Amino acid sequence: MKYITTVDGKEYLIEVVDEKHIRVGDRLLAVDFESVNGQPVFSVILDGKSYESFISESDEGWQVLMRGKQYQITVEDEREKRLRAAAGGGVAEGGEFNLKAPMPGLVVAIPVSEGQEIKKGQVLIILESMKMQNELKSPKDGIAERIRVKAGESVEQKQALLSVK
Amino acid sequence: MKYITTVDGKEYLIEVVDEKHIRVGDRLLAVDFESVNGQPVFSVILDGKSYESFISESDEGWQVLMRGKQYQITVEDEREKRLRAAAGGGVAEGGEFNLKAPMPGLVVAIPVSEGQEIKKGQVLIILESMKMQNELKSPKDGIAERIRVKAGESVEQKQALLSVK
Amino acid sequence: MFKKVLIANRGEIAVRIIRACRELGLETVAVFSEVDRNALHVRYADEAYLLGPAPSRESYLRADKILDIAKKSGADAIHPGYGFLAEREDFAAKCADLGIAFIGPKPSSIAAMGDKGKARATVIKAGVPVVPGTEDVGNMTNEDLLKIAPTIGFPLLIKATAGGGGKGMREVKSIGEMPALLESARREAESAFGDGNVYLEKLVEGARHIEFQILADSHGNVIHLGERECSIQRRHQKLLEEAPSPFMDEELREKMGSVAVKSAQAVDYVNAGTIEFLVDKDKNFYFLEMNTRLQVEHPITEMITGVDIVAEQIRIARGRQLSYTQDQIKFNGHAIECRVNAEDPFNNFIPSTGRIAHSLLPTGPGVRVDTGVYPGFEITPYYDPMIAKLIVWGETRAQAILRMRRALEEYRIVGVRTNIPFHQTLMDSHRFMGGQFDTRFVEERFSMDTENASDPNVEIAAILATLVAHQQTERSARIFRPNERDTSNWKWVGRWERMHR
Amino acid sequence: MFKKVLIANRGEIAVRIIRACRELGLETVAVFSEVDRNALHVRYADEAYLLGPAPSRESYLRADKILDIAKKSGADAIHPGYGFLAEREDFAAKCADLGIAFIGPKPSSIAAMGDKGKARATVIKAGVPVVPGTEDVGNMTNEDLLKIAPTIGFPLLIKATAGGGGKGMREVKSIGEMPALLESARREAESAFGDGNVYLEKLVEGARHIEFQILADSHGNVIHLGERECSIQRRHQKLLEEAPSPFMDEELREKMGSVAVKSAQAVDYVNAGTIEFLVDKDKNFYFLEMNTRLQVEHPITEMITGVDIVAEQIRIARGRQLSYTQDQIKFNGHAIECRVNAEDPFNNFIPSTGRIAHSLLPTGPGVRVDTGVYPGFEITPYYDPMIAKLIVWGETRAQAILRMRRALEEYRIVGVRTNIPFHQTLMDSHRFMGGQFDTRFVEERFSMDTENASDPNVEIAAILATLVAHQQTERSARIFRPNERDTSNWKWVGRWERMHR
Repeated sequence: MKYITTVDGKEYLIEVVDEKHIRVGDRLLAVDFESVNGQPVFSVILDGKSYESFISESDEGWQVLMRGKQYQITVEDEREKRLRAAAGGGVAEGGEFNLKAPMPGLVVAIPVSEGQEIKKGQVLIILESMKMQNELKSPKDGIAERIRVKAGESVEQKQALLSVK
Repeated sequence: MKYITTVDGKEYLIEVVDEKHIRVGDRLLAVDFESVNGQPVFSVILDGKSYESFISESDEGWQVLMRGKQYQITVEDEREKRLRAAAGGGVAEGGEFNLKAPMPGLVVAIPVSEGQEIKKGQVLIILESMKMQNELKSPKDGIAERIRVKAGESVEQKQALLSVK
Repeated sequence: MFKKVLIANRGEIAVRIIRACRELGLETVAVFSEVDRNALHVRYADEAYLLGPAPSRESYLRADKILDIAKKSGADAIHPGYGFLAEREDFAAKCADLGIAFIGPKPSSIAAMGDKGKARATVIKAGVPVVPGTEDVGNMTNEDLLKIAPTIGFPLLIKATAGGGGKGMREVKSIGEMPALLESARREAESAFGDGNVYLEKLVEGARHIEFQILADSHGNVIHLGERECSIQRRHQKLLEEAPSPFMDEELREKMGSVAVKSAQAVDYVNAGTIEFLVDKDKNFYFLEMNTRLQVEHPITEMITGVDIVAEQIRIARGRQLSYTQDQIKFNGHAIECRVNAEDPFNNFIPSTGRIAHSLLPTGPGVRVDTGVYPGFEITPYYDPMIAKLIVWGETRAQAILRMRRALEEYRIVGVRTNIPFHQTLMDSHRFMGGQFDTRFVEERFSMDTENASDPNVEIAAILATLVAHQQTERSARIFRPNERDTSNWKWVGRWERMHR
Repeated sequence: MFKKVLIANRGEIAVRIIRACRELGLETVAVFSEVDRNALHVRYADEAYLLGPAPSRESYLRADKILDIAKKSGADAIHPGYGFLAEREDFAAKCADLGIAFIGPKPSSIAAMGDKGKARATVIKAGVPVVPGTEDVGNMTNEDLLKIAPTIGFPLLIKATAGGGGKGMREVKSIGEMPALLESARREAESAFGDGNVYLEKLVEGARHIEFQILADSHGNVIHLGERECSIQRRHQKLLEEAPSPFMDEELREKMGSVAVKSAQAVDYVNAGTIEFLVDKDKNFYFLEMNTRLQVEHPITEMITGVDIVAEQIRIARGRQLSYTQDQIKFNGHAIECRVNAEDPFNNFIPSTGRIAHSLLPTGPGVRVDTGVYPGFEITPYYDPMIAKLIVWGETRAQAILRMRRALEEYRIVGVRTNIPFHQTLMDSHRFMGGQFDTRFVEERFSMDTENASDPNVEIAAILATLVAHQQTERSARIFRPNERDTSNWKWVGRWERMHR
């Protein structure tokens, strides 16, 4: 199986040859790949070099945490890549921003109201979690819409809070 | 549910009253009982006192390991107790001893042969495991029978090795 | 002499105190909230009692319930740890009323140092230098503060009078932004301490935060155990501490140490306490505040002095003399502590909650971990995000940094995000290695962004992600051929579950 | 100066060595057998190479393969750890031939000390007292030995000439039982070392086993780091070590220390080594043997001296001078090490294997754990049963014992049986606390049997067993009502699996 793997805009062609070999570009590498104790922690020995990494999947692709650094990676097989190219390529930019609670917590204040004009960086909601007040800011200019929570309310992680259109 | 629990010949009458209470003899105790992380490690708070213990089941009943001591315990409900009493009581004594491998290993030597008379404490098999040679001895006098392994053979844990009748 | 100690706290510090008690042959009583039933301090204590629901004010802040439990269990001493009730004069006073030894200072010392305004006034009288700021005690209105601000000069800090740990603290660059910041500081202080009073303090630029550990017994002996460097902060929260400070010299240590001792004496201090100073680049130092309790970062002092500070606290509370004179305190080597918080350093340090699925502690020579969590334990949003302290000792600062690097790399926590990568990046920072930093360093001159261009591990990361993605694809393909039970039972059941839920 | 170190070992000692290398900025190469793919040393090293199947002689004893891997990976140094190839003269010599630095002594020193007969002869020449025994070198027949035995006197010990760690050692009380014991000693020695030669030694009664740690550089400097008390043994296997020895006084330490240094000098020793002595109740001491390698119990010496012995080994192998002179070695406090073995102390200490399901390490002040295992790792029957070393430091011996008690109580390992309860019982023993023991103590005057009559925890144990039994009964009753999915998914799948297998 061949994959096109992208990190920070740079593409790597990686072919999984068999259980013990991969090809990166035109180099064939011996690979010994294990998950540690059924956890999303992976130990890999690549031509004798030993690496260990925490790997998780998110909406944006794969996150690889290794030796104190985090890499945001997309992996596509050839078919997916062709399909995406046919569809015109590129992820939709702009559009609506849906603020979700990044952690469970208590809504302390909502310093904006529906229909209000919002500047990029403006505080939308103050959420208290682990004794800290966290200011959740808007990543874009727009209009505040669909405020779904009230001050004093407890929210779950990933709960929709409001939108900026 | 009422239980008769025996440790070293001493009986305790223990009633599980409900999820939060037990009665030991005639004392009612508040109990908060949890397994730790789904493991056979149990945390119990008994009228405020906190205990933690590793508990496993064996052929002879329950083994409770707590604060560096191990207790061998049998737990019977009233019906079981009555049945055992009706059956004449007491566990069968004497009889045949079936030597099973206490751990995986390599049979180094079998210094006895079938039909041979065995004294209590006599070495039946020498088993090598973890770089140590372990002498497996007979707990009783008798005759060696059904030797199922040969020197040089690898054995699994609990594999039947031989019997003393 | 008391025999049974109630620990009015949770987490790693409760575990730390239970350990000290156990090593001294004292019985221990834990208290816990509903979400902490399986916490380590409950498992390790001799006795454990439920306080109430998860929120602190319904559990760990319920002084009344805690005192009831002390009476019920026969505890004749209480150790408050840090946070929660540790610096509450009324709680210490109630303990005294009930004949329970409070393992900490006298209520009057807590009162004198607890209100930051009063504390400043007290030490000024004793001749200790302070940062310029509002000298008035509490209850100042926003109008008062806005009027005084220009006389102190900008930038300045709004600080909670009842404060600590950076809560209710705001930095003000100009008068224009001050009203909004006063609002938010008061709101946070109110929520954290039940007291919205704030005061102003000049912001000393390029300053280091250096503190001195004090021990004082009830026989009038006061000693200091040297300094801790605490300038590595983010949002006024300490992230890393080290001892000794790379900025310190013997002369300054002696001068600041004796001022620290003098500050403690000014309030008749007994037990362990910490005097915090700001030190500017010219080595002028200013009293900042006194923490009248055990400090989070006490272990680094223990590592370089060999003094068990919690054991010494208990000794003092039992009315005994200090085990050491000032002359007997010798400093050996260098210690660093990294606070491991459940937060995502790649995502603006937002708190992370969840169940710890797997954990592997760094161990070996010169490494100590103080923690209250373990695999299977749930990190909830109710309390402080600090889940562990990783402490190392080395013969020199360079050796300690190298050791911390290898310990951070070994530490695995799966289930919540942690700031371990932040500490790893910090350990690789040339400025940190060179000791060139102040309290603004992390926020202003430090970045988690890595330059991938020169990073040889980018390709490795790409390969790893590809292997995991490939494995996932293979697995989902196999789900539809369940008869091929070619893998372990466990995996098979896992697949079965995925199919049927 | 080498830059990449191959660690020709596994388990906790491989991890220990990797840590030292990493802290010195050296690259590391691990080697592993098929069952050790997921071992910690493989996970922590920079590189890792498969040696072969599980049995040692097909993996960790394959000197040829290890040297090939060194060449392939570009490793320019090899650390052998202890056991396996650590005391093999031929291996050290081959490293030298290939230009690979062997982090250990010269082949000639290994040879001189490795054969116990030669070693005795060598140190006798240097004026060091030895235990009376056969002076002849190897190859003695059973007839020879049976003839000489009465001249040495009973009880005596049969020992393997190539031996170490109590393997191939037998105690003989009378001439009658000697032939059978010679047989079994030779068999075990043959199996452990590939050499069935044995010799005889008088058994010193009431003896303590005390050893001195030596460091020697290639510039002729030789120092000792004081003694370790190793009398707590079972079947000649050390179980617990402490430093300093409670039996030692300053005068004896100086005398034995200088004899230890002399013994090392007698074989031109370079690198770390240990001189083992027997000391009788009148403080007469006899040279027993020299271990020409890093010792399992080296951490207790590190704890009381602050010297990182593995780092010092590497420094020496790089041709540098020792970091310390004898005068700079100061002893501070007391350290104890408990060897945690996978064996059942309640069932004649039989080895226990299995997968570590859960583990909770003791941490906090003064505690160090050196281990190579973690939750999810499988303990196999192929290697040594030691899975961890628990080391504590205290200001005094009493404090160290109390700390060890609390650390042992905190330590949880689920999945294999361990001898932790043995150590707990030992820590409660009055004789141990009083320092009144010799090498026979564990076997002759110590018992795991508890007197339940006076044990307040019997009733608690009964209650706990009842609660678990009750829970099990309730659960099995519920299996037949699977529609009530009232518990977690995970539990439900577990039950589903039980029903269908």
